[in-house]
This record gives sequence, C-alpha cells and structure tokens, in this order.
Amino acid sequence: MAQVTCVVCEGQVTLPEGAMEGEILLCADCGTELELVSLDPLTVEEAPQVQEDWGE
Amino acid sequence: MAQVTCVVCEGQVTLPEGAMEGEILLCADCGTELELVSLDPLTVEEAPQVQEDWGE
Amino acid sequence: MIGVVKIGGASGNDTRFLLEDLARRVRSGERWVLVHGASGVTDVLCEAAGVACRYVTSPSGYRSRYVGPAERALFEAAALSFSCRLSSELAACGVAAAVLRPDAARTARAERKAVLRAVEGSRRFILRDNYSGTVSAIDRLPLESAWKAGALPLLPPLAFDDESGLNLNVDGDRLAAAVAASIGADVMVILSNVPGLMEDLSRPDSLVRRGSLDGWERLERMAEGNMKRKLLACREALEGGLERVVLSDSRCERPLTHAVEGGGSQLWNSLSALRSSMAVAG
Amino acid sequence: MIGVVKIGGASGNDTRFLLEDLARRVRSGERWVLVHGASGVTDVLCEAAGVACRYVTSPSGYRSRYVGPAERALFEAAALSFSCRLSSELAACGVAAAVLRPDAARTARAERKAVLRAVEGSRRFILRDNYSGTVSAIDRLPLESAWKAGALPLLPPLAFDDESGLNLNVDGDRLAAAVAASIGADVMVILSNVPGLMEDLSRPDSLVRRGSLDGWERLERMAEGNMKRKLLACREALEGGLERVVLSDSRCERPLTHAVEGGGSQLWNSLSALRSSMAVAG
Repeated sequence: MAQVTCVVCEGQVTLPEGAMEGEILLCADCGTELELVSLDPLTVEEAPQVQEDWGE
Repeated sequence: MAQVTCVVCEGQVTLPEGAMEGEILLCADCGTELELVSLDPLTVEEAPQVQEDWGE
Repeated sequence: MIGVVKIGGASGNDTRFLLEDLARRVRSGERWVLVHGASGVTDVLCEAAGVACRYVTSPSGYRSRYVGPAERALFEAAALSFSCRLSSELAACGVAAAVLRPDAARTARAERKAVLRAVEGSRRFILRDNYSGTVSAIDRLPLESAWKAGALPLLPPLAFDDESGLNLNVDGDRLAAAVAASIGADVMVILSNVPGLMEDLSRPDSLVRRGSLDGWERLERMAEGNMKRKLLACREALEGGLERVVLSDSRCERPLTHAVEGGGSQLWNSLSALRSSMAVAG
Repeated sequence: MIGVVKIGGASGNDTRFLLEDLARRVRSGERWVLVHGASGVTDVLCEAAGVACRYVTSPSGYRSRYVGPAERALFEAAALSFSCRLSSELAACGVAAAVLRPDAARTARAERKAVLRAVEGSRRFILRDNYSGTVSAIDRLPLESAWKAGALPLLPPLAFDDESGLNLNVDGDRLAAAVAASIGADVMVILSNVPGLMEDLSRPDSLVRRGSLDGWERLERMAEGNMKRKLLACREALEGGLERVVLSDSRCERPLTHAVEGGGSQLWNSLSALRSSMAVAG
C-alpha cells in the first residue's frame, strides 16, 4: 500500500485502496486532515476548512 | 470479404473494408444503389432518393 | 403591489394556469418579478447530451447536484431555454417578459463555492471545480428598466461571478428572496407541487396555514428535503424586510391569486403581523 | 416601417451597436423582428459538454453541421441562451424583447430533412437521424401579439416539427426571409462581418452596391461559402414579395440605419425598382 509523508508531523500516512485525487486523508500520528492534491507525483496538503455547509 | 444479396437482381454485392451502417453500396450487376441498413444481421434495402440537396 | 413569484423548473410542469393568472395581474398594473428553477430541464438536457448527472452529499447530509464545468454550461443553457419557454407563453398572454441573463443584465451576483467538502460512504473529498454559487448581491436597476419598458422581468436561477466571468447556478428560491428584499416587495410567493408547508406529508389535511418568524423553529422541524431550502429562502426574505411570504400550490386554477389572497402557508415577519392579518381576515 | 433584421450567432460578436440602433428605431415607433443565428454559441456549448461537432458534406459539396439527437438538444439550448443574451441587452436599452420559442409560441414550423445523403471521400452514406429542418410555415399571430404588448419579437434559428414534437435547427437567414415574406416587411436586413456581397473577397473595394432579381445569376456566381446561403435567403424574401433586402456590415456604428439608408448591398425585386431607387438617391 502506497504511503505519503504528512506535511505537519512528517509521519507516514497510508493511502486507502483506490484513493482518488481530492480525497481527504487523516494523519494517524497528529490528526491533521490532508488533501490528496495529486496522485502523480503523490502530493498532499493540509485540507482547507470549508466555512459554511453548502446546503445553507 | 463479406457479401450481401442485391434486393433487385439478387446479384452478390461485396462490402468494402470497414463498411458502416447507412453506407450506400452499388450493385455491379444491375446498378441499383443499396443502403446497408444493418450489419448484424447483414441487411440491405434500396437506397432512398433524396429530393433536394440539403444545401438548398 | 410589488411582488416576486418563484416557480419550479421541471420540463413537464404545466405553467399555463400560473402564467395566465400572472399576466392578468400584470395587465391590471401590478409589478411582478418571475423567478424560476431549472433542475428538471437540466436533467433532460444532460441526458440528451450524454452527460451523467452526478450528485454529492455535504458533510451534514445535504444532497446536491455536482456542478463541474460541463454541468455548469448545460445548467445555464437549460435554465435560459426554460426562460424562453415562459417568455413565449407570456407573449401569447399579451405580456412582454424581459428575460434577464445575469452576465448581460448584471441583475444578480454570486459568490462561487469554489471549495466544497463531500462525503461518499465513509470516504471524504475536497471538491475544487464546483461551479454553483450563493447569491451575494442584487442590482434592482435592470428590473426597474424592464418595468419602465412595460415588461415583466424574468430571471433564471443563475447569478454572475465576476471572478470566473461565468453565470453560476444558484438556488432559485433564495434568488427570489434576495430579489424580493432588494426591491422591497409586498409579498413573495413560492409555488410548487405541494399545498404548502405540511405538518405531515402523508396527511393531506395537515397544511400549516400560518406561521411567523417568532415560531420559526417549529416550522423548520416539520420541513423535509427541498422544503428545508424553501423555508430558508422564506426566512431570508422576511429578515430582508418583507412582511409576508407564501408557500403555495401551483396546480390550482389561479395559483398566484389563491396565494396572495390567503391560500397555502402564509408566513409573516412577526406574530403581531400574523395576528392583525387574522383580524382583517375576520 | 416594418422590418426584419438577422444577425449572426457567434458568442464573441459585439452586438451593442446593432442593439442600440435597433432599440432607437423601435422606440421611435418602427416595427421590427430580430432573428439571430447560433452556430458560434453552439460550438462553445458542444465543447463545454464534451460533445464533438461533426460535419458532413452533401453530394453537391455543401458542408454542414451534423445534427443528431444530442447535437439538436445542444443547438436548441445554445440558440435560446443567445436569445436571452440579446433580450437582456435590449432590456438595458429600454426595449422589451419577447423571445419566441417555436414549440411554445408556434411562430415557425419546419419540415425535418429526415433522410440525407452525405459523402466522405469516395464513400457515400444515408443519414437517418438528422434533426435539422427547412422552414415550412410561419404564423404571424404571435409576432403581432408581441408588437401589441409593446415588445420586439426575437426569434432563435429554430422551427417546430409537429411530427417529432421537437424544435429543429434551421438556417437563420432563410427563417428571416420566411418571416419577412409572411408579415409583408418593407425591408429585410442581413448583417454579418463582411461589408456585403463582394465581387472578390480579397479586394475590400469590390462591394456590389446594387443588384436585382433580374440579374441574379451574376450575383450568385460571385458568392462563396456562407454567402451562397445568404443570397438564397435574399431571393426567397424577394420572391416572397419584399421589394428590397440588404446584405450589410454589422461592425459599423449604426449598422441597421446604415443598411436601411442605402449602405451595403441593396438587392431589389426588379430592375425597375432598382432604377427608381437610384433616381430617388439622385
């Protein structure tokens, strides 16, 4: 299983099966939400906090 | 090369390479224009005469 | 009388009754704005063009259409085609409707929800190329110049996003509320294929006849699915200064007159306004 | 004065000059019908929706867009969206435009060219699910009720096919000609991005200023590509009873007034009518 480095704590985060671009991953070490911005090359960033719930 | 029977003179008409549905075939024996209405099953009918040229 | 009326966008909708009723009131000198939805006609165009409709669910459970670049273009085109259908039917009733397309008329502006979060089963996603928006501003000038030209302003559920330079699809009910507040309307009427806010959808006799901002939580608890958004739009109109909004049925003979004269669910901006309406109704 | 003006449908077209000029003439009491094309905006929508534009060539060499079911739906939606853009810009000029969608207003009927022959290199085909059509009938009533409501009738390049129950795309120039003949217009003006009929496209000073039905073959020999169809539409309008049609440039300041007052190519229904126009022009 592919792994990627957490941008906050540099812990190793395992990608779920069939992970897709835009998916949100949770860093088990520090709890940061990471956005899988690209699969090739494998890149993550901190996932943005979305202000309002778009149902509103 | 696939062949189909002419609906007018029952002569054998050879299909061109990569023949497509809707293609017009010419019966070499009687000169009738045939429309390839279906590839499966292989079926032809007399091609309709179109009144005006659709550029008009 | 200045009013705003919102109708749905399903292609099969029979709009004749509503448009005849609206035309009669416009010809009698009342000033109206007609806002319409477009979800029904968009599905038809997406299917014809072979573009699958994708739906996404927000973290708090709201299910909405996913609007990527292709869906946006199709939604805009479908919405504007429906505007043309309504304008043609109004012309046949002797009323000139001025279809106001936001990128040309700058009637409504939107803020794009550029980053969304969506959930799919246990998995969560960031959506980045979403092209739906929230209404951020209304310009009443194009509406007034349409009235001055003797026309009925007719608005599709679209608003212009300066940043992308595109029309974004917006919620038609909330667009109607924003327009009603901006022109200081006397009433906003939202017509759909239900009698109004129902206490219990399975009981046809459970229509809520009256309500007001003062008891709004009670109303919200009853609302399900789409009605939640309609109620949100009603609250925005009332908080935007309207005295009264009505949720009513589009399927009766004079649906607009029925609503204006007390039919459906009458929602007031305060309990006192509600009480005085009952006194008047006698 | 009763007139019909036809403009192109490219999304980039700057229609401001034309619409301001048209609005001025409408406000002064002249009766006009505005017809527009849609090929440009259709390409944009097809691309956004990921539907490839296919072109086919007729046995005699005419190249046209292939209009299958998906293309038809996209063409219709793109055409009607462009109608909404024009109606919004006209509203800003103080004129209410009534967009008349043929399936709702029954303004124009079409006969579907259900069976077409096409050539591709040396191979020949029968096309069966084609959804473009030829205008077969015009109903002037919806146009007159729009005028009565103080509105400018605005027609997309569509006509209704009773058999399929669908709007088919038709040639905008020929639709304008059919409308002009049916309402007995004084003039039809076709505006495009060329000065008029040019004897030689590479020589800007080779504008043909005048012509008439009596010398039509000479005009036809000069026409290339799209201009062939525009000339066909002009002949249909003149044979339909019009005294004069004008092919002129949409890119000048008052393009409609320029054309009505003698600019571009003035085409008359007879040599005598042409001569008397020159005597008047002095």
